Amino acid sequence: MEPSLVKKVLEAALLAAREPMTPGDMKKMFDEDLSNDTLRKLLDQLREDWSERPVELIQLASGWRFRTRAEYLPYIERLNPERPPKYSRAVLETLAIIAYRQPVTRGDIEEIRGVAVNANVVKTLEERGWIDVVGHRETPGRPALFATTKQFLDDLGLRSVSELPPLEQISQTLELNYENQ
Amino acid sequence: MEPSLVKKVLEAALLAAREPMTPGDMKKMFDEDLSNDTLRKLLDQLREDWSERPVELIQLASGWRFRTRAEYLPYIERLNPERPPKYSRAVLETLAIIAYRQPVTRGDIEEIRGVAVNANVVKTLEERGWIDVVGHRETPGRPALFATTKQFLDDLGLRSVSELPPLEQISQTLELNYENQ
Amino acid sequence: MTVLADMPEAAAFEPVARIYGEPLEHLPQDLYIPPDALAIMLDAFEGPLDLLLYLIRKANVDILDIPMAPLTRQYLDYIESMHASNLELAAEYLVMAAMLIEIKSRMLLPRPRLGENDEADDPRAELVRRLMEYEQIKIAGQNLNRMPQAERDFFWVETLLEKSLHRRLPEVSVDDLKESWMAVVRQARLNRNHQIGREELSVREHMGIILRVLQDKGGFVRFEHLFDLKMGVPGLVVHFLAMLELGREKLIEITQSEVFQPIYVRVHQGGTESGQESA
Repeated sequence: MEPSLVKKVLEAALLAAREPMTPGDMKKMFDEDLSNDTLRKLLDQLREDWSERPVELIQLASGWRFRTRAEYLPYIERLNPERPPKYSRAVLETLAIIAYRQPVTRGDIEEIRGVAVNANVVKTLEERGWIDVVGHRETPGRPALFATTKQFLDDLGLRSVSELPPLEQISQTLELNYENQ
Repeated sequence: MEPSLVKKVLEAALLAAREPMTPGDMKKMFDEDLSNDTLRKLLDQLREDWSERPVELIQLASGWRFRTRAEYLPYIERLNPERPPKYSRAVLETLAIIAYRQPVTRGDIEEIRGVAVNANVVKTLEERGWIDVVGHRETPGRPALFATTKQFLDDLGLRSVSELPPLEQISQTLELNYENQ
Repeated sequence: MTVLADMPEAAAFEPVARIYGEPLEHLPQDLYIPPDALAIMLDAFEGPLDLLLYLIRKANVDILDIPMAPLTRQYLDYIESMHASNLELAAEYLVMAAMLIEIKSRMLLPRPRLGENDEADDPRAELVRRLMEYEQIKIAGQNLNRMPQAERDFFWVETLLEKSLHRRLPEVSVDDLKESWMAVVRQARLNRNHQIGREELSVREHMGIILRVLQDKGGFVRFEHLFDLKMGVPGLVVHFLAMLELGREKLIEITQSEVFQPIYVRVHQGGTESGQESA
């Protein structure tokens, strides 16, 4: 099969995909074996082909997918006045603790934040599909251990948790903090 | 706003749309008024831009949408394979008789199978492009003579009919089967 | 402005509170915050650690060297004022107050000497650790919020996949054909009314090829035009045999008017039906 046709098939499939596509999925579409190298090269070419267009191909935790570039959002969002929820600080901080310290129990989260965790905060994150229970800690009460999901990474355009922005060094005085900003 | 930017916004929105987009939807994205003429021109240009790509911009009853071109569906379908449809026994046997005994008339087939040949069976094979009429036998009624086509060979991965399993071998297998029974 | 850097974003943009009817646009920048203001601002804090962090950052002190006395005093003042304004006071704030007082009292006591090189434990160490960890997470949360998010900052591309555009056709393998043929033969054996003999397949195939060519050329072709040297010798022989077989089965006529004249092959014009194809 011509590489140019392979590339077109990949493009068609990626544009139509409802989920990110793994290299395994992509290979399934072809009779002949596609080496990881070849596949990677074609995907890089595709990404290049699309570099000037309003849509970009990105690699995520669970595979590859096309998404609209950020600069077009202001137009597209006018179509759907219903804005996605803005998360409260409580939700964002809880998410940050789970993302950076996972797996953690609700008790761990309360310990770091110094306040009780509202059940709605956890529910909000679970319903968004960004966190789930990955086990239980073997301590009294067997508290649930929370971790972030692949969807969380996908929705933030990340391939892995290690791509999260590194935790900032906390400056010891305000001046330092100011200079860093 | 530059027409080229308007076009890019349209492209991004159409690619991300879950539903066909109406001209009304499209206009909503822009502050300035977009005339129907301009919009139509931009959409035609977009369609043209995509004419060589594996996805096409189409106008449906309810609006515009990008759609995967039909020729890429066979590849994409392998991702979620459904059970392949099957030919009935009558179709397969008729095909086998035509393949092994070509050229044959419908009468020949009926004689060999011992049952009448349904017109749909022949139609199915003709529509598939696997058999066609190569002449007529000069007997009363001038019955059509059927033979297999080149496409039949291609679809079965054969170079010539002589690559079909030889009848002799089949007979032997049959004998063996009988003996074993 | 630096003071505000640590304030919750919402507090920085909207009037923080109204004090005696006057809108408070920004958090006060001196060390002292009117308790009324703080009480109302409390909603802007995510708990006692957040409040403490704010107080420390606002006082512009080294977080590793927290002046416990003023910090505790100020914290307790606020708790007192909140209490007085009859606000629901979260237990966490009281726990933190207790912790602050404990640290402060331990700092008043002489510290036990552990050894020449060991530094004595600073009673504030645990508080500092928690404050720094909390601040880190607080910033991380803000950073997460700034990252592009699906449906908020971008959309996934999803073009229409119209499966009905592609009708899947049954696949047939050579084995299927063989099976079917065997079924036919078995049936024929049972019926005993048909003889299935050995067939030379390639001859049969070439019979079809010749008929097809004749059909395309209007039923009349010169003998040599039916042969393609590319077939190779075995192919040519089979082709010739196929032609003879077609003649034998009266499907074609092979004619030559005279010796050395061109030989013509034509579709058999049976006498059965009168010339319906006389074009």
